[in-house]
Amino acid sequence: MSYIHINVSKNLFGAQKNMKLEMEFNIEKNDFLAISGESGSGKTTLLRIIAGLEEANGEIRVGDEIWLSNTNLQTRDIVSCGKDKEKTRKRKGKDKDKDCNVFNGLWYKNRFLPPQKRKIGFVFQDFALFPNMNVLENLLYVQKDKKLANKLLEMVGMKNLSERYPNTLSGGQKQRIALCRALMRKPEILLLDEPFSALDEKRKEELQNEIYFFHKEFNLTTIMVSHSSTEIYKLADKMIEIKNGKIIKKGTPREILLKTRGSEKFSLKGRIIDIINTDIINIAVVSLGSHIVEIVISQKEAEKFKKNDEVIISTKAFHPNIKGIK
Amino acid sequence: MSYIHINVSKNLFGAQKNMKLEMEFNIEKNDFLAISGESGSGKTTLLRIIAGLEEANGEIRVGDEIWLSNTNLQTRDIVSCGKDKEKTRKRKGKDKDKDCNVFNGLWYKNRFLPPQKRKIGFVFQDFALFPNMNVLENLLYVQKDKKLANKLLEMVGMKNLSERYPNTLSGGQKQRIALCRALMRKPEILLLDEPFSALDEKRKEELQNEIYFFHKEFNLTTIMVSHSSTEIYKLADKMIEIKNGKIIKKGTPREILLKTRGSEKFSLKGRIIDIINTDIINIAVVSLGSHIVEIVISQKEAEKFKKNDEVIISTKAFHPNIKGIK
Amino acid sequence: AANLTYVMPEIKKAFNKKYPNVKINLVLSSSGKLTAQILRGAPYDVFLSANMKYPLKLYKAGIAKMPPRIYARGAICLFSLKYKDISLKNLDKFNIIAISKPKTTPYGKAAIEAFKNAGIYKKIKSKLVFAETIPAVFSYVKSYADVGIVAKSTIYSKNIKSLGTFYYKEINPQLYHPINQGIILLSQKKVAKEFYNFMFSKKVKNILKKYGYDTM
Amino acid sequence: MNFDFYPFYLSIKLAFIVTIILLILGIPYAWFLSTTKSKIKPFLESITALPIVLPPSVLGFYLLFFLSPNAYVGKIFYELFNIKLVFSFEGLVVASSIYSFPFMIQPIQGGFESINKNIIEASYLSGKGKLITLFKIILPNIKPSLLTAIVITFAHTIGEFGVVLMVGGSIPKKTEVASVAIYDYVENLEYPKAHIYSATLLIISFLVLLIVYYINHRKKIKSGIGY
Amino acid sequence: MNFDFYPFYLSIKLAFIVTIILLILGIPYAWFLSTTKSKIKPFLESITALPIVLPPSVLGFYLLFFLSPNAYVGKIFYELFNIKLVFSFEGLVVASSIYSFPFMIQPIQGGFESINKNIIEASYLSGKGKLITLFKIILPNIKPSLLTAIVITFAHTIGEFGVVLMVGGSIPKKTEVASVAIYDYVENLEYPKAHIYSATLLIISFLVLLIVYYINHRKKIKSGIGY
Ligand SMILES: Nc1ncnc2c1ncn2[C@@H]1O[C@H](COP(=O)(O)OP(=O)(O)OP(=O)(O)O)[C@@H](O)[C@H]1O
Ligand SMILES: Nc1ncnc2c1ncn2[C@@H]1O[C@H](COP(=O)(O)OP(=O)(O)OP(=O)(O)O)[C@@H](O)[C@H]1O
Ligand SMILES: [Mg+2]
Ligand SMILES: [Mg+2]
Repeated sequence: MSYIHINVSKNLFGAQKNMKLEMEFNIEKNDFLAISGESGSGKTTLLRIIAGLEEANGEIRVGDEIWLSNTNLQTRDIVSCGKDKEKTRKRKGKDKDKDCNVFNGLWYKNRFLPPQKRKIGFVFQDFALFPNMNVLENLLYVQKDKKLANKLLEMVGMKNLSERYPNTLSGGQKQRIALCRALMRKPEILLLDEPFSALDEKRKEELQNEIYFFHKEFNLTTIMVSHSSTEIYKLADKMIEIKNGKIIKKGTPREILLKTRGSEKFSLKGRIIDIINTDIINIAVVSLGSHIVEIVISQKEAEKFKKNDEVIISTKAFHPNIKGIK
Repeated sequence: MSYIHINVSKNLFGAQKNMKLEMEFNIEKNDFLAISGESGSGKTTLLRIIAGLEEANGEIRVGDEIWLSNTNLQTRDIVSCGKDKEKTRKRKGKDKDKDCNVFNGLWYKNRFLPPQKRKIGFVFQDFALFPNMNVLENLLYVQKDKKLANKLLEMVGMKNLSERYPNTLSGGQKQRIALCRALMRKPEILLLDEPFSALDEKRKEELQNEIYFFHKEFNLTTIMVSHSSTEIYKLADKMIEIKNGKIIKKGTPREILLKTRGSEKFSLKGRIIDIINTDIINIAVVSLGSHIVEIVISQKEAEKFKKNDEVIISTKAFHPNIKGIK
Repeated sequence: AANLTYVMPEIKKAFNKKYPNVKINLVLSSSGKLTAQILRGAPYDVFLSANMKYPLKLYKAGIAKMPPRIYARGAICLFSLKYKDISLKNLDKFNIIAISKPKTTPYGKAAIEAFKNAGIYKKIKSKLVFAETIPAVFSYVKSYADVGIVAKSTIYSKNIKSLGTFYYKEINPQLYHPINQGIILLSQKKVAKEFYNFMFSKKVKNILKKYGYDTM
Repeated sequence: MNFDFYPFYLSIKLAFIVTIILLILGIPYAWFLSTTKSKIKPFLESITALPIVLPPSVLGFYLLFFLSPNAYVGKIFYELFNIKLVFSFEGLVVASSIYSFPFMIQPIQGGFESINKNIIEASYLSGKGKLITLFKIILPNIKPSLLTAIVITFAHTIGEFGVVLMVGGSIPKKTEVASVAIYDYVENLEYPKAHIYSATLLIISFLVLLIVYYINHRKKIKSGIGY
Repeated sequence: MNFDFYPFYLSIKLAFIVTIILLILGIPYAWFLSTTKSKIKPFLESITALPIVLPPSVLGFYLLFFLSPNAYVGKIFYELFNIKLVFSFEGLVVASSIYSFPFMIQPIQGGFESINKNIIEASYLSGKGKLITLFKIILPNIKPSLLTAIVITFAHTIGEFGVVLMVGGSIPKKTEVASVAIYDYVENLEYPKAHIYSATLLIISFLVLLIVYYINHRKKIKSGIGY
């Protein structure tokens, strides 16, 4: 039995008329699952359903706790739910026990564990810091553990800012505090919604390492929404890609992301962003992800390619040279 | 004379105690200037000063308009500013004419053009959509030009969502609307604060192209805060890198970003994220920006390298093979 | 003054019988308020008060040409909805006794005088609750007070029937100073004068008597 | 029983006019209070709340002094506009406006202070000046506070009584508003009539409020705000 | 001149107790109103505003009946707690609480409706239940509205007069609050005394408000909220 079992559905307003989010998947303990997919495909909503912030139909089971159970009952099961239970949907937040409710005219068996009882840390896409508390207070609100708070602040390079109020922080600084706050709860499950989007590359890399460390150290099960393949490959063991509320790819990052897999050639997909013609040579400036390289090309090639062409760059040599930097 | 001249200073709370933002630079008409720098270095603040949302000392001149002039007067200049002008700082927002004020005990000559008179489009890091208006109304608020609004919505793939309210949009959807709203003003100067951070890579690329097109088509002068070198190289003609409120690099993206410039070897900096040992071969998985490649390495190399090492990948061949994709 | 609330409509009717074309507006309010208003130019023609203090003040302020005159003398009586057997003597048996404020209303002042002169004030002092006006005393009695001291005139009003059965007992007039009610003419309008004079006519005197006022 | 509807008409007219006037005066003043960084802000805020602290009749008494044509303020009005501010409907409007001022200011100021400053900046950067920003962005986004201010002011002006009685003098068809009429019936021991008038006042007010709240409820569901 | 400070003491005590009681009752009720999606919400909102619509003396008149131990409500109180709700300080507290109820509810509800829902969710996900979230996150973040509610309720209870006069019976040292005392002086044409008492009431209230606003002002500057 998997650690987390998720099978949920919910009607959303999608970009193309109405869209139904429908997902079923399992997560093992200590997995690092990445979720990618285009904007508006339902990533944030999925995290929110898992956290219990959003209503949904279906089931979420974590370990042997039922977090959500909202399954359509057969007519014969209704017996135990009197007519007077019609309003139990409102009470959902409180009742752990078996209950029934009506949703879209159908009867449902109902269990719902409120968010505050789910052992999760959540980093919101828009941070959601408490404006009435300074940075340190934001962390200590979760748990009165000053040592941990200071350690986390140190880790994200914000020790000096612990007395500042969120309103006076920059975007990236807010994001880092949001991350710290989620970790303060020492959660079993960590939900990250694009946790590095507002950070510069150096800081991003540092934090990714720290998150990975945390994930391992505290045996977390982590679910991260991310748009960056490197990030995903680097951190995640599993990934799903979603589109219009449905899972379209499922597997390990290697399976999904590695485009050169199996090829013996070292090759990279890139895009020409400039072609410079000097008197002597022609240079193609090619973007490879976040890298930009200049490649000397022949006159013939210079005529063939134009800006914005997608290209594959490879070498015939079997062994590309790989050299350590100090 | 440059189109835009900026020479401003402002005291900020930095990450390390107090930090003074001090910058002087020029922008030519139709330049696309990128600003990069680590989190909290003052990028957003700079844009806000240019937009007139934040007070600062110094000067901003655009074309032949003075947007901000707040320079310390010599004692002999004070003559024209009576004691009763002590409070003119409060009136700054209104007065276009020469005025005087006291700041930190010194007299300043004061001109301040209010934000609404500056011909700029601004995409906020946190979007700042109007929650009381739906998507279309958000755009039409800026200008009653339904045709342009629909064109922009089409361009960002959100035509179907034009009647939705911001509260019901996903992060990336909000960001796209914020971009459209900034363009609705047909600004002369476009200020973008990490305008693609919440977007998936496909959408990001599409929008980058559109922005570039807009920039050219409407002869905009654009200033973009960005963390991504590719983005910067692709879009910008000039860039500055800032740190602790000061400019530390200034130049073209080629000068600053191209790390292999001048080298005849094709080489890329990367980081080993995994080393896989099979019975037969050893494979290093290397992250090169947003790319991930597998490179077969020798047993000896496999022993030498470990995860997280920074490496340079290069080939001895003079010409890497470059091949078009369809 | 508020105690005139019940008698005025009838006087108005009588006046209109004599002068059918004159329209009278009754403004019923506390004397203090009305005095303040008149001092500030309220467009009132005739002011009837429950005592002489307020009209005198107006006269001294030069608002009126003629000094005020007494048009009636009021009397007070004990009033209850629950207890038949009420008198000053057994007043200390009750828990709550409502009177109008002695400071601002002549009827309340008279009540205190009567208590003192009857030698029961000390005993009942702690049982007193104070109403703003005479009608409020009725409200108090209707809700929770056992006994109230009210203007005798109100007992004769027809509206009092809305309270159901009630009991009352007059208080010996010797126990308090007479409650002189003053009238003062404020404007020089002909009708105002006519009304002012009408207040001293036989007819009005009869009406006032009917309502338990003493007229000279 | 003859039922006179006129006092109700006067009450509603008064409440309506006062609410409008206070909206017009209150919005800029509340905006000023919420944005000023001046040290005198707490003073102004405290003074603003003071009219409620005095008992209405007492306030009415002082207003009577200040507004009567013998006094300075009343004189100016009288000479400039030929309006007497005591014992007239205009007087009621001025007096009620003064008394209800804090009820309008405070909730609006509260709303202004909790609005997200970013959307105001975004409006300026959309090329809109302060006035358009106020009407199109700021006020719609503080609707709960605005509604509170309007409802409290309206309801309170309907129920107000001490000030009105003092300054207005309950002249039928002119200053005898419903609250004064009901008070008179109670004073007159005409309880059944008082009950009927009270019930009428309550029902009318209830319906007005219900309509306001219902429209608000519908709008909110539509825009997804607050859910 | 003999100056009696007792009525002021009673006024402030009354306003203080009423404000506390209404805070305790008002916060959950306002929270319920602001979160319910039920269709009866507009009804409840309208009913909540009704106590202000009746003239205070008239409301006082009705309360006098409902609260007296002869009547249902008063009886329950009397039998359960042995508290008489008319002609007693406790009665003033109950009556004023009823009258001032809308002044407390409405601003708080307005605040609740404009709070950013994200921070509430963030609090739940920090493992905190509804109660802690309410006190540590929600209330501190609607401070301007809360302040409005408290100030209006407090000031209004100080100035309240019709209800208090009717239900209390202006018994010295028990129910004769400052507003009633001042009213009596005005009634009695003792203007100089009325002026002094009014001035005292205004000054005390002004100081109380000034302290509240000043503390609020300082805090706000510190946290950078609202600037
Ligand atoms: N309102 C404010 N008051 C005081 N200091 C502020 C305020 N806003 C930002 N700062 C501080 O000024 C510095 C620069 O902030 P800014 O928002 O310009 O950074 P940034 O370069 O945009 O960073 P990021 O990439 O994280 O968005 C930061 O250290 C920040 O803490
Ligand atoms: N409160 C809401 N009510 C109705 N529809 C919503 C609501 N919030 C989001 N949606 C819609 O549901 C869809 C999925 O939204 P979601 O926020 O999950 O997207 P996402 O995958 O996180 O996108 P992004 O990468 O842009 O953040 C979107 O089309 C969005 O418009
Ligand atoms: Mg999202
Ligand atoms: Mg920034």
